[in-house]
Amino acid sequence: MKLLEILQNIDRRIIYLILALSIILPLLFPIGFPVDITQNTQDVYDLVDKLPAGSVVLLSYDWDAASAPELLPQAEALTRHILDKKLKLVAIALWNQGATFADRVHNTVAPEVGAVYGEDYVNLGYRPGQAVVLNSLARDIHATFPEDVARTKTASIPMMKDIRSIEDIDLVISLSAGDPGLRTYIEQIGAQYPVTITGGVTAVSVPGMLPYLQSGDLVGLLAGMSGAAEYENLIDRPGLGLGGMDAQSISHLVIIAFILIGNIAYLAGGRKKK
Amino acid sequence: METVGIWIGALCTLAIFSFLLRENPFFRTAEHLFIGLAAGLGIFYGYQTIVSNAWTPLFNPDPGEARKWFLIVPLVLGVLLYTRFLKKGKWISRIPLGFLVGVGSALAIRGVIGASFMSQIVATMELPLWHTMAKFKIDAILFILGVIGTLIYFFFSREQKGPLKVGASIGKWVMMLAFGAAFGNTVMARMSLLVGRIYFLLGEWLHIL
Amino acid sequence: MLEEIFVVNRLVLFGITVAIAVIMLIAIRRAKKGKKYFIRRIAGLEAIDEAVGRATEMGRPVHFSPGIASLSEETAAQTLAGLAVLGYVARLTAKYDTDLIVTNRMAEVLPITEEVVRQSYLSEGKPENYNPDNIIFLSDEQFAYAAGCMGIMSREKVAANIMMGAFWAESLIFAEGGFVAGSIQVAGTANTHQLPFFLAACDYCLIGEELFAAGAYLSQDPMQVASIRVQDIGKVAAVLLIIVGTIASTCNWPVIIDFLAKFAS
Amino acid sequence: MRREVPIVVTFVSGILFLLDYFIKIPYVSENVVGQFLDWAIIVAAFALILGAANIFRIHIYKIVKGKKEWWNSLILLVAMLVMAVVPIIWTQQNAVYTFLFKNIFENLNGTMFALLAFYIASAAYRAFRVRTKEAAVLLVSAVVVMLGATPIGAKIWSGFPEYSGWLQTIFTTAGMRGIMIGASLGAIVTALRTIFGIDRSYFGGQ
Repeated sequence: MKLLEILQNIDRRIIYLILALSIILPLLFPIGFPVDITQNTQDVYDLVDKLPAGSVVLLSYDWDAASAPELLPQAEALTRHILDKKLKLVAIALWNQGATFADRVHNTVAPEVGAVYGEDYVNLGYRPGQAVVLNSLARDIHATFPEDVARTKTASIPMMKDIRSIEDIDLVISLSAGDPGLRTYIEQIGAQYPVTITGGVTAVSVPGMLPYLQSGDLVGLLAGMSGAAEYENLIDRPGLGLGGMDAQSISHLVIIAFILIGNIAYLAGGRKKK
Repeated sequence: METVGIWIGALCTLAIFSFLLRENPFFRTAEHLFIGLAAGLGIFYGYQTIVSNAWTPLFNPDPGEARKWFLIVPLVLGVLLYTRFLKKGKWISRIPLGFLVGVGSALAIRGVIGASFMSQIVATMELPLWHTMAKFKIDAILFILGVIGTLIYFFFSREQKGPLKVGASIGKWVMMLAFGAAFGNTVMARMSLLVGRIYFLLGEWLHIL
Repeated sequence: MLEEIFVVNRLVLFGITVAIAVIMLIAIRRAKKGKKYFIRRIAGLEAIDEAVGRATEMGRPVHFSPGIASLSEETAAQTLAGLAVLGYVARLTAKYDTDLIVTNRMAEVLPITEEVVRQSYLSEGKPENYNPDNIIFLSDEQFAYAAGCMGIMSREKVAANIMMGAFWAESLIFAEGGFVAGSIQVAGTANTHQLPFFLAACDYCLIGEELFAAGAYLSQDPMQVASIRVQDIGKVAAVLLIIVGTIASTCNWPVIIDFLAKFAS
Repeated sequence: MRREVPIVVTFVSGILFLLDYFIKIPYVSENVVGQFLDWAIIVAAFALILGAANIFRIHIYKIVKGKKEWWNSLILLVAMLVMAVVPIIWTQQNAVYTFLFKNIFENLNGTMFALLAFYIASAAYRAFRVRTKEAAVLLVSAVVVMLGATPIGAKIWSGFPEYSGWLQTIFTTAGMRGIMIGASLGAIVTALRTIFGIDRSYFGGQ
């Protein structure tokens, strides 16, 4: 009974410490668990991979700094794949911080694959209005985004000459941490226009997206950090996502252990009467 | 400059983490700083949009572009939003607000009715009863019962008795399984955030990674 | 002919929208004229009775939070439902002479919570027991509010912790704080992503629309009651459609699916 | 007048956008609707600044009155001003803006939510109990999904990813779909109430 009592009364700070260690140690001493590719990630990869060179992809940054550990690696992996395949990339944002992250991803990836701003990719930035923005850009991208983030006229950007409305876009990818985001794209763009919609979300949002996957309104889905890790595997460029997976494994075990310990003590200690 | 930035970042991170021990002045200052910066971003993007989407096409159109006179309307509407700070003219701010809310409500219906309502019903009824969706032959039956049960759980116009009670009970257990999965996913998401923070502290700041 | 006026593939959706609008307008009109629509009592309200009862037995206070949303966001409906539940809780605490502490995060919600609680005490005939000092505005910052609540729960040894409204990330902090203080916890929110934590840490939890139904049941506001009725009709239609459609699909009878593919896609 | 005008504006703009989706209205669908969308973006931009204006008002008041910890309000306002003015003058690619965003803003925002990892850990240990049958089912399903989602789960038992996938494909999807259909009806009803001017909570309960 002594052990049970101790187990029942571990200090909050010790719990915090154990959790921190369960993430720090695997980062310091990587174990290298193999990452399996799930079908949803494979579907996203195939969609991008099968597009012929010169096709236009709209990549929407619908997240903030709080979700960067999950969605930044996804954005990097996708951008690398898109530019590598010589597709045209149009980045926009439905969350205002997204526009800054788009710049950052472009600055990292573009020089490596030799992509040129204005010819291969462009960052049109953020506009407020949520669903309004999507309906507006579907009709006329140039009127919705008259300037890019550097205040160059959209009309004067070479690649944008032929990209004027949703008809000119071959694939929509929304990386989203909530609303407005992937769901807004499915409801406002997918329901109205024939373009295929795919995306990546934080793990929290995954359950809410599953019905759309089953109904076919959404094709493929990257799920949080593990989705990013799988995509990095597929394009053969290990990055932040893969690096974090060992820590994920161990910290999950720790959480499960906490639930078990708490409940064993609870059940053995006699449940309190209701 | 980069080192300075990383040190500032580390201090910010630690100030927020200090909340774990107790609420304290450092945390409060950091929280205020955060709200200030976020509000600043809002001002910037609001301004940027007004200039690029309204002011320039109205007052400085490119040579060869037609001047878009109509854009005077949203500019006026936008300014009217600020009458809410007046004592007397407060109600005027409800006119532009009404415009936004009207358009927003209509777009909400347009979006929801197709993809989130009808399409979800159709995708359920398309399934034949005897059909393997993931693993077993009875998957489709379980699935359809799950959807119907959940709907019955949220049916409030009758007492839950007889078949309604059975249906609601199926719905309840299916939702518990669903929320369990949601729980697991949320743990994953939060751990990812912590991984991100520890990457920053140990890698970029202390260089031990 | 049809093609010239209507977007043909959305014809059924148009019909549904019109039907919902018409039924809703009729239902609201009738409710305003005094028609009583039946809404069943949500089981969670019994859990609230039990929680307040236990607090009374132990002679310790009840804590109530109406969520952290304001009244001018999309989530305002949840706050309103939470306030309706607050009225119910306050009537119970007035009846049993138990202390009730209400914390607020939104300054604009504060006067409304004060009014709701005062009215409840008045209707129970105990206006003198209403203590305005127990309706507390903590902070408009999310985590500062959460920290303040935790402090109150442990200092005042709250015996029942009732949380009804829109909650976000702080739900976890609350639920744990209440559990550690040894309270019975009843929660309710329509923010689906927070429900798992409430379900795991609370004794009873109103799931999603149950919160709205509880609010409508308690307030008997014609607009809310009528809306619940309209949604229920919609749900019955959805269930029937699924059943008929599934039978048709199983029998390889594609008429319905083909019809919907043509007029509702 | 004060009551009617806003309600009429809401009704007209709402009905117009709703009908435009279902009916081809000559001239209006091609020209007016697109125009209104452009307008809405601009008004939304003003509304974005409105939020900041509100914060500005509250904190100016705190500073002027010398309220408790007024210096925090001062820090807030300075941060707000710098974060707004710098990119307005030099665009978001300016070095000062990037510095503030990357080093201060991102770290504050990221850490705020990373706190939750710790809270989950401590709640897992102290609060998540199999108090009811419902909670038991929920926690078992949670554990299966957690093990299914991480590489280590597959190492322990190859069934974890499989059953986690099955659980999510069937039950999570079914449950979420039921909730989604119900919530959609709720959203439609709420939106219709707003358009018809029956529900005025958007105007601050007046």
